[in-house]
Amino acid sequence: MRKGFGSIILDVGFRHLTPFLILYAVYVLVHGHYGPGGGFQAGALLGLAVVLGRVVQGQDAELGIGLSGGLVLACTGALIFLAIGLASLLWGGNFLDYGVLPIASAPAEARALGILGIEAGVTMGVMGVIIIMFDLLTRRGERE
Amino acid sequence: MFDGVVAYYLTGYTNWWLIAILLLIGFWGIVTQQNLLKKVMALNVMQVAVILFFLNAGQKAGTTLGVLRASEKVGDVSAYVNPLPHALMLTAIVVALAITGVALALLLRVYRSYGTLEEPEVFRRMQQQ
Amino acid sequence: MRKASAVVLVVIALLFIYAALDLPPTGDHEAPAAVHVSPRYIESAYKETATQNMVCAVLADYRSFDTLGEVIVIVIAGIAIVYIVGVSRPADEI
Amino acid sequence: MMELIQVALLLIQVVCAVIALTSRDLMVAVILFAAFSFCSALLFTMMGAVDVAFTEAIIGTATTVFYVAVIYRVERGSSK
Amino acid sequence: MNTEALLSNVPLLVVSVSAVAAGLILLLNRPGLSARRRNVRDLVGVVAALGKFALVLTMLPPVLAGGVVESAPLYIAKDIAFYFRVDAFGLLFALLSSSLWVIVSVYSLGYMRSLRYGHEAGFYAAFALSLSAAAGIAMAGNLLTFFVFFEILTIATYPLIVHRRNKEAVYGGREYMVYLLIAGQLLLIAVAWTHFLAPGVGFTPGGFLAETGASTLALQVLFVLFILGVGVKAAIIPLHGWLPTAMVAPTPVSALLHAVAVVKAGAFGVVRVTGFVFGPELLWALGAGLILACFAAVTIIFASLKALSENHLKRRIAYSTVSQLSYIVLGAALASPAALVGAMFHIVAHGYMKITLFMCAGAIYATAHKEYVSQLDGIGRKMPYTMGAFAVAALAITGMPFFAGFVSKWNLGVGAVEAGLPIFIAVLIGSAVLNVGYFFPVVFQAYFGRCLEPETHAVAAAAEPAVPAAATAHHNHPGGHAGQEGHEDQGEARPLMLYPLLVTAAAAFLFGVVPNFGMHFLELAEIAAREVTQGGLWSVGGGVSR
Amino acid sequence: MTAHLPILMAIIPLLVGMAAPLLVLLSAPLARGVVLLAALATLGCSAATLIRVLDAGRAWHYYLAGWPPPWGIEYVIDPLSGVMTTLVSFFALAALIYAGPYLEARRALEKGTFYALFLLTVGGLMGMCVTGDLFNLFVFLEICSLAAYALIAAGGRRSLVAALRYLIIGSVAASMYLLGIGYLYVMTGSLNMADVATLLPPLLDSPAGILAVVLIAAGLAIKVALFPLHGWLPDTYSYTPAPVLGFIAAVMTKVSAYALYRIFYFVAEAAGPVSATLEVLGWLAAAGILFGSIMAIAQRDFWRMLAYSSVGQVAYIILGLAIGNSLALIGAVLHIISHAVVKGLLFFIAGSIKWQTGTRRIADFAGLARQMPLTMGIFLVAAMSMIGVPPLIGFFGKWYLVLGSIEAGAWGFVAVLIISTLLTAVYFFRVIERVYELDKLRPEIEYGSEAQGLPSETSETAGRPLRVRPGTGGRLELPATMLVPVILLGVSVILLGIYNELLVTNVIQYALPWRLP
Repeated sequence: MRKGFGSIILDVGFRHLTPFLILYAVYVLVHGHYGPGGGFQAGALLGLAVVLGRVVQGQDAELGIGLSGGLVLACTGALIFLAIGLASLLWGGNFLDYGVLPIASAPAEARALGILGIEAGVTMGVMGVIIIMFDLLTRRGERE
Repeated sequence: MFDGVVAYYLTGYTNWWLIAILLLIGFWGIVTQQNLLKKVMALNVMQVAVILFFLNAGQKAGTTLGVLRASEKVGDVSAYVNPLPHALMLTAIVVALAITGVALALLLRVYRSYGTLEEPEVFRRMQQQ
Repeated sequence: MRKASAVVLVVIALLFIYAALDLPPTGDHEAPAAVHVSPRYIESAYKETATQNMVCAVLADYRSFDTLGEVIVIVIAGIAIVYIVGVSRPADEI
Repeated sequence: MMELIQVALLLIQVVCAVIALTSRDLMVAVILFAAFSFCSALLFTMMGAVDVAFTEAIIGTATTVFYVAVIYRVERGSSK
Repeated sequence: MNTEALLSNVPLLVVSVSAVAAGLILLLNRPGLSARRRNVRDLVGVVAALGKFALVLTMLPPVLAGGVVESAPLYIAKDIAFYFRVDAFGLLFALLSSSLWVIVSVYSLGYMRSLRYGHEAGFYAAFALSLSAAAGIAMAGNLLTFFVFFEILTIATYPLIVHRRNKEAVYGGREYMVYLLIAGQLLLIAVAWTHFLAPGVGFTPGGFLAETGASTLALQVLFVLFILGVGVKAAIIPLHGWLPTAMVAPTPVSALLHAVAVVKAGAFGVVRVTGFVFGPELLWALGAGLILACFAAVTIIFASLKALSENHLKRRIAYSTVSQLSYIVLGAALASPAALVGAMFHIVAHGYMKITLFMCAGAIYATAHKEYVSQLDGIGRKMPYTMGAFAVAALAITGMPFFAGFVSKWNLGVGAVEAGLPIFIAVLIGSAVLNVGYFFPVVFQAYFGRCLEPETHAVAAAAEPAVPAAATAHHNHPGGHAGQEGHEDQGEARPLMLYPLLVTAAAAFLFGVVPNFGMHFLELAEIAAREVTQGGLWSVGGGVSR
Repeated sequence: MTAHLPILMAIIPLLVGMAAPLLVLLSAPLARGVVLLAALATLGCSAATLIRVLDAGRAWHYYLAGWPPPWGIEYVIDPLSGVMTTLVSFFALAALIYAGPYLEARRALEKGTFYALFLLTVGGLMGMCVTGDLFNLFVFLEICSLAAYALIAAGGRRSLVAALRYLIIGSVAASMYLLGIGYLYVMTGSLNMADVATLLPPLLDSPAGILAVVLIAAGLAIKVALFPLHGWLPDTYSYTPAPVLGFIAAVMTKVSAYALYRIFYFVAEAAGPVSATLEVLGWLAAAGILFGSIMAIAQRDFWRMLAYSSVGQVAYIILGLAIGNSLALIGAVLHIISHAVVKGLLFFIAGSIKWQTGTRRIADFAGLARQMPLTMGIFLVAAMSMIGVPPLIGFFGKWYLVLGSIEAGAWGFVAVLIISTLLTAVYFFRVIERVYELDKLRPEIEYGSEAQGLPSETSETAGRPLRVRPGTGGRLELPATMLVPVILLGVSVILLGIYNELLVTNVIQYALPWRLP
């Protein structure tokens, strides 16, 4: 996708579409507690938003996330998840036992927040991976 | 539409049967297709069949999706679908995506190395080198 | 060969279909899967996790470790693709 | 009624899968596979698994994009 | 049994001394070693041999007093101890192997330095390891321990056999491995099966399988497995194929294979199996005793005939070994008290006699580069001491009175009568005649070569006058260091080779006159035989008569 | 923190694996240090857990996220899983040390992704060993498989095809396993192993139960590379980079065999269709033992020979499971350990040979004993253990298997075990002869005489010139970092053999299913 499908209409369309896409992704993430959706879907949407940018504007449009950027994003996402799990060890619970985290008054509330936290981690991870996958699968490679 | 035993089996078991057939189509594709990309695709079909199997197991007739209505604090077991298979299958589906991604990456490099995706041809060219 | 594999496939299909008769019918409220473990999720997911979406509660709390595995699998896929495609290395090495 | 729709969708899936796996043009295969994936998402919804359906819809898109990306890089034909 | 068990770590030490020596030798080795460090490396083996011999000797008094030395340092498998139990019979073999190791290690220094084969460190290390295994076999107190050392011995001798690394050596090595690995696996089944029938039972004088209540058929199959397992090492006739092929090895190795370690371990194993696992009674109740005795008799005669037709000196001695070993098997099969004494003593006697013969052959090869009997014309004039020792050993092997071979053969004969099968005496006599037939031409040719053809036994007998001369020469030897230089000019073997073989020749004579000299071999054999037969005389006719 | 040892030993590799690509952006040596430290910590955690479990005398249940078992996921560490995790983490450490020189000249990105994938494989295997949940087992199976596919693909262009084929076959296997779990779930409504074990017995003897058992068995048998389903193994093992291969060959198939053991004996209680399936597996294993050994003899490539040897040796474990009495199960577990140690060692040695001389054909091995005496000495020990020479560890695995077969009256299996030992000896002695140049005809040596003093040792240094890889500075032996794991494993082959009884009575004894005495 070195060149992209860029035309003025697509370009403008993309510019106007992307904020809504990102907004929707955040909504999906946050609304996961109350309806269908969650971290994975949000991450995939965000990733696809970037991919859309690549398709429209060509691969030179890095949009701030290159190969190592994607990798860092993906690993950080997973690390957030793990860190939240390990944090509950510090407060005396078992691994991933968010109920003990001192972030809300009731254990159930703490659990809800914990779920949100790890969903955020999942979002980052999935977003990074989708970008990496698209970038590398479309990268032009020479015969070996 | 149907009555009695026939209806019982058709409504209760057709899903299981078709899922089994879908699974076997995937398996057949992996065994007989020579194009590596199609093998990966057949693998996807198989994985979807397994996912369908679990989700079908979680169905309960006349229930609604697994989100509590805002008014309820304690769910009614007979009113909501079994959420466990859904959670499991979310994991399985993501695993399937991961596998597909890695498979496609390998596929791409196999193509760059051997110039073809037909398995017998790849083997032939491997022998030549 | 092709015929033989087709025959084998049909036999396996018949086995699956026969074995399926042993399973509870679709939509059965009395199926083991519907009565054994899952009722707790439906009944007390909100009480225990303050989350209305019980799938989300199961996914990210009751079985959050599976989800951790899921995230790790997908990140592995990313790292693996970088390792396979993104890193250039000599063509033949072991 | 719901059961019949499920059965119909499953049948469509079976047909899609068979055609996708036997077509000679990989692009055709991918497009049919996208249809297959869409049917799956519909079916998941009917089975009450909206979350899974949502995910499948997104993943179906992503997978299709990846497949197309790869097919751009390789030859489209398939021996069978 | 009123034997007294003495707990001690000596057996473990005995085994580990040579294993540690093997490790040290390998560690001290590196390419381009200076002469001094080479000497240090080579001395390790000799020192270890002496140390080991001393350690074994310390166990002699308690065992002679009717006790056993026991040691069970650890469990080697579930419910099975790694168990050493040094009884009279085990000590006999341990004494034999450790005393001969001292001699052979000195000899091999001389031999290996004469013939530059290279890879000496590996050679000495494998040698030491083999001796470790032999000592382990001698002192093993149960079947699994026995098996462990039996297999170590197989593997440790392989590098020795292929040491020369030419085609014959490698083929010989392959054949050796094929025979012995298959045998080892059969023995493994037998050991495992026995463990299943009688869990955790060690060697018991008089056998322990009779009490297990296993069916006759099962016991018969088990016996066949055991005999196939240990019989390959003992070279009973259909299983002997590897032994002549393995003659390609350097001579100290042949000496080791034949006199000390491998085949002796096999023969030792046969006695252990018949006397301490099955027991004489069960052996004959199964009908196995007679069959085994017949196989032994056939082996004795057939191998002697083969030896007659061999021209290669070492191969001739090798067939002699095949024949002589079956004396031990015969004694074990007859299983009457005297036969067992004969069999056990023959392990010792044959050890000393055969090692002398091999060392002589090696000395001839290393000094004069002669391998074939037909090349030996007149060599006795060049190497009088060597050939003298050869003559002594040959005489001893034929069973001449006042030589070691006689003691064992006499006892075997008595044993055959005791068992009610005097027919086997004929086998002993026939074999003695054949022994004369294949050894004395060699001696005769060596001293009177070119003058006479070694065709008939009568002529061979005429060579006997040479023997006392050689024997006297030996008796002069302790004070005869000064004369050594002169002999070397005339082509006598290097002192490092000569002294050992003179010592063993002297021993072959000495044990004929005073069988209990020094190490009480005959007494040990008698104690062991008494234990096995439980003081009673068992006859083919019916049961034990005490 | 000791209360969380079971989870720490699975999480530390995952955590550091995820952090490795980030750490490597900071500093590559730092990343290596942290990674090695993590492997060490994992080993420490699993050893400590094992000791604690043995002291307590009962399994250690750890509830993840604090939810009790049928609803949440639990970790169960009993002596068997403790042994497996210790084994896995030990090999992880050894392979990471061994991998040092391989990675020296690589770009940072490759180093980081390598460490990540490697540690994630380790984490996946650890999770598989300790989990008490059927679905969680699947997830961790996929974690370790997926990371392993990528690692395998780094061995050159042939390895790409091998990896892709392994990926497809492996994913089919995982899908079959998942479907089997699905059947169990539909029949019992639970995914927890202990819970399923209590619910399953009355339901098992039905068509669906049989199908579930067969699917799980087939899925895991593919992962174990049991005879007719072994197709992926030889190619994969032939083209994988050595440090990875040493690890994968050592533990990956073993952990799958362990999963099979756990599900068949602890979840499904070897009865009904399970025992019938086990019997079939037993005969397949017997065929596989012979097939693997014979194919190994036919190979000219050392790595491929070892790969086929693996096909044969892994089947020993399944044979032990199939016989199923306590002795045979001890044999199977001991053989898991013994084959892991020995095969890992052999692949490390194969990699060393390739590293040092650039060859992997047996025909080119002449003179290696002069070039790398220490490594080849250890190779001898490993080969002897593989053949089954006492008192090395390899013998005792076979010893218990033979005892178990005799107890079960399965004389056919006894014969197979014996024949396989001989075949193993054939293919290893072929290599040994080559390595020590026994099959090369040498000119007859001149007789020396004493007059020239001691004979020189020219014959030990003459012969074909040594082939040394450029850049090793003419060093004969390996770099120390590669030699250390090799020596470590070589010593453990001997020590484990001599002290195997301690292992059996103190650990493996307690790893048998509860219904056995």
